[in-house]
Amino acid sequence: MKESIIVKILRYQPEKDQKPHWQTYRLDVPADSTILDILNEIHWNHDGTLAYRRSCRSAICGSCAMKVNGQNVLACETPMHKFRGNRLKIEPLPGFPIIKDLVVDMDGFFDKLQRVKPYMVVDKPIPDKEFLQSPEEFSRIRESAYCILCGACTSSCPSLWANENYLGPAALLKAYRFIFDSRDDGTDERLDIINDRNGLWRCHTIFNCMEACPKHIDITGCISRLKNRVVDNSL
Amino acid sequence: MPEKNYRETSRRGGTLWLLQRVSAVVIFVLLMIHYVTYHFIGDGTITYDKITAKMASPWFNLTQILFLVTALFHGLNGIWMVTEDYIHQRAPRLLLASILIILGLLLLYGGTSTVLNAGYPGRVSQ
Amino acid sequence: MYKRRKPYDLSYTHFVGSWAWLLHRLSGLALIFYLCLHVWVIHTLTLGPESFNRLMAFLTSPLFRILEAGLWGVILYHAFNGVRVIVVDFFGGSLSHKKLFLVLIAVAFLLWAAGSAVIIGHIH
Amino acid sequence: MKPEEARSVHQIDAVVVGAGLAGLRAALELARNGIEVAVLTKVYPTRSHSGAAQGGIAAALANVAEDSLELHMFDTIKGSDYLGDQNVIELFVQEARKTVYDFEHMGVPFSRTEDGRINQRPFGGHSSPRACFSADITGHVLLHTLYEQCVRHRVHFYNEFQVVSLVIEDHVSRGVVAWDIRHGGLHLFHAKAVLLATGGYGRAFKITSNAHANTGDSLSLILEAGLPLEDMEFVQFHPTGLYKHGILLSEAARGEGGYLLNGKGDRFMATYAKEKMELAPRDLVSRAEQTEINEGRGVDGKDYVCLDLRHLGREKIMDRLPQVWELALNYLKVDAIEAPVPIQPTAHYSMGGIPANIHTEVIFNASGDVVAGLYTAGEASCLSLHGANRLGTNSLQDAATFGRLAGGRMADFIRQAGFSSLPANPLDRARDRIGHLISGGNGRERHALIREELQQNMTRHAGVFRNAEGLKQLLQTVRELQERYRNVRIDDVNHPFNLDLMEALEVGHLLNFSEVIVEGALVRTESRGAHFRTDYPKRNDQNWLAHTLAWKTDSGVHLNHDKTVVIYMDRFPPQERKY
Repeated sequence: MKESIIVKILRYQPEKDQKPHWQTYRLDVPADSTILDILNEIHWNHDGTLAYRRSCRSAICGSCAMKVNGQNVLACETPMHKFRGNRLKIEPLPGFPIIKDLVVDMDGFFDKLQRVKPYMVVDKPIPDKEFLQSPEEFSRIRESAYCILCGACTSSCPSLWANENYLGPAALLKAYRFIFDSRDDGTDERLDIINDRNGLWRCHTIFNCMEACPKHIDITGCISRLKNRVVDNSL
Repeated sequence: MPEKNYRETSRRGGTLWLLQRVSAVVIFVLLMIHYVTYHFIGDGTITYDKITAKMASPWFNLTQILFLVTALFHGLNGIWMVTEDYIHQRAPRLLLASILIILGLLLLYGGTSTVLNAGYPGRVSQ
Repeated sequence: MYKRRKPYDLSYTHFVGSWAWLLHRLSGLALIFYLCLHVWVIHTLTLGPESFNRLMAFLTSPLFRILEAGLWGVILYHAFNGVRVIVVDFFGGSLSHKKLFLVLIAVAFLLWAAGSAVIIGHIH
Repeated sequence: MKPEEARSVHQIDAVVVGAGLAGLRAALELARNGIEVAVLTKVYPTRSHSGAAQGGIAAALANVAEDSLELHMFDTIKGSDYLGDQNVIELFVQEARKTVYDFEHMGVPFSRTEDGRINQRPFGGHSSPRACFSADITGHVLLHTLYEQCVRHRVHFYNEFQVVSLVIEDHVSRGVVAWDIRHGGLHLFHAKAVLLATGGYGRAFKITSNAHANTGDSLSLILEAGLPLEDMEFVQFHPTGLYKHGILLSEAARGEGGYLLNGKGDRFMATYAKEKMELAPRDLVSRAEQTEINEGRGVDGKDYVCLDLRHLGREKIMDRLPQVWELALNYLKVDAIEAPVPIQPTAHYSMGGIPANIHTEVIFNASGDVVAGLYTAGEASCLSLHGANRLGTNSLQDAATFGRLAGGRMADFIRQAGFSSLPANPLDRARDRIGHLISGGNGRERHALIREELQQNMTRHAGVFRNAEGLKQLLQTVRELQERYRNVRIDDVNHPFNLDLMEALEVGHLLNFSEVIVEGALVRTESRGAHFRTDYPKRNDQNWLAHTLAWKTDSGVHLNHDKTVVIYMDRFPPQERKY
């Protein structure tokens, strides 16, 4: 069963456009199409010049985050029927520079991630087998390990829009992932890094990140725990 | 690997964040008391005599000054937090911080002097 | 590369959290402005009863009573959303922040209605 | 800029193509050895499809039940239907534990037992709970942890670089040529050692669990370089692909106790594998499902059966299988807590690939002569660890372990080798290919349509069940599509982020090696592991206990079955495979 839809896409072709502009496509697609299915349909059968990122199409690789009808989603897991009226408005992630069409520059995003020492630091001797960690200790970091680095959260944050140097929710969540890992020895240094004008304190509990997160991670909760940890440490 | 330094080291963030919340709680309590006593009990008119009568109590004055201090801090720090989001250069930030501090001191002086001077009926000419 | 410069993306659908935050900021700015006025007005106490009472008579006119009811609303919003922020920050309320918002704003609304009734009732 | 000149030439000790588990693990090993290494990836490292692996990574840690290396080895050999090289399998099981502990020390968040050790769950074909896991995101956490460690060890990442040709002359690897997707333009990487770790090629099929990026690029490039591929006819179909989408529902769903139901509501696996039931190996379960569907016992007479998790209860589903639950809900609107989930077999894993010896060195003939400086690991490779069928959770282990070993081997090689000289015009091939696609000429064909046709035909004729007639027809189709591909014209003629160009290149690769898959399947007149011929339903050890090597020549595919399988006759002689 097919349905007619109207799709507006923010296009930007660096070799000919001064700035982005809207282009409208009208097409018939199966009723159970996802946003990615629709982009593929346009790209494969109508307009090969459309550029976007995609890979796994099962919501785990994090390539296809974009803004659809006013909110950041993963195109691959979002059915068009999430939005009423068969009208779609698709834009690249806000807050990031546009490379082409729906493809944004993620370098700054990954760069910020690297600022928080996103790897386990171990000072203690390495055992022959595994480090022991209780199920409770594991469950503290489990949710934060689900992050797929799609950028939907950081891009949705008004603090980032206002200040491009803000670390953003994804990097803070990554810091959380290690700070609350019972095996890690780099906590103090990491806390010191995020205790910064462009770090923790730009989070104003706006919750856009949690609305955008395709993995439904309690990002704001994690950041709040980080704030308390920093304050506890300095008291 | 691109090495851009995003850091603007300032360890005041946590202190200001915590004080903003502590002051909020203080203000919440004082303000509710203030509203009940001034606006909801009685006929709603506020006169010189009523106020100066209350100001005879040093305890009352203390709460008024506490309220003034916390509210000024909370409000001006609030402005500071908002502008920190949008103003990123050092110079305008310093300027703004100075303005906020001077404004705070002026208001603190004005408010405190009101409370202290108006609190003694003897000083008021009949 | 095209770099977009927007300090706030108005087209980003507003969710409960971002509305709450936006209104919190706006109400906060309004309140600090009011606080300045308030300190200035109360300062007339030092000028003696006549000028103070004259000013008070002016400020208790019906128009100002209505403004006062509005002020009471702004204060309640800022205060009760502030409670929500504190619950999120210190009591693990992040997952129930929307419910919290509804409940607290409902309470604030009731208080506003009751308070405003008293304030408007003072109009003679 | 015109593609005629290279945008830049990089000279670097080691180049790793592909940033999945194998590629990153090798890069990390190289970096730990102090070797400068460049990782080229079509996507971003954390977007690689290793991250989609859910269930676990196999290692006989014996943390929750008794286990041994011998048992892991036997399970893998039996799973491979005796086509796996037993010396490789032996090395694999020996190194597996070290690989897992090393991961744990790097910070991988594993699910834990009550006493704080790495938790393990049962998996298809394994006779002991051997799958070390992290909820149902095992691949994801391994991939991210490796990326983190690579960042820490200053690995040079070239993100969104698509390799367009290999520079190999006189059986010596000299580097690779890659297209910078983001800016456009060719880059020449002159390297002492190159690792090909580009993963699988599930995108040759219509119903597949694989990502859009899984187009087996390096396999096609190997063929072009005049080198052979091995055992390409063995493609694993995973039993639990989400109906119509093919998206993978982890085998962990069955490991945790999920049932498979046919249209009548029966647990049909009782007919096919009485003892192991749902936990029989994947080839067997997929065939069972397909048989149920073909014989009209699919649900509502349609082409699917169901995965039933309801009896596990909400708590267990949400704790152990949250991703499975969410995928079913998002794509099929089925709440797995309350209803069975429609599933069908989906193309999942390629056992075959680039032939390599036990040291991950690429070989170019049946006697095992190596291409100097060229290595391969992970799904792209065929060390013949998995033989004719892979066991679940052995793939993450394969990629990680042989990635690690490849890195070490490359480091040793690099220390004693110099840079081999480049040929006169190393860019020619890449430049021609891209120039041809971008200028287009008078072509009218759309690559997407060609790919679609290829995928549908591959799924139909080279899927779970195969026969001579279908395969011959398919071969014809593939050749016709190859003809049509010559006239492909792309819409986008600009250089920055040209998705159209990327996809056109990929379709060319798919067509290139699909012919090898089909030809290999047609010639192998037996059924073994994942390769099932309805016209030859029995395994035939007498004639076919041998690896397939396949070259592309001007006159078509050239096959050779001289490469023997390494079997320890005294320990693991071939026997009938029953579960």
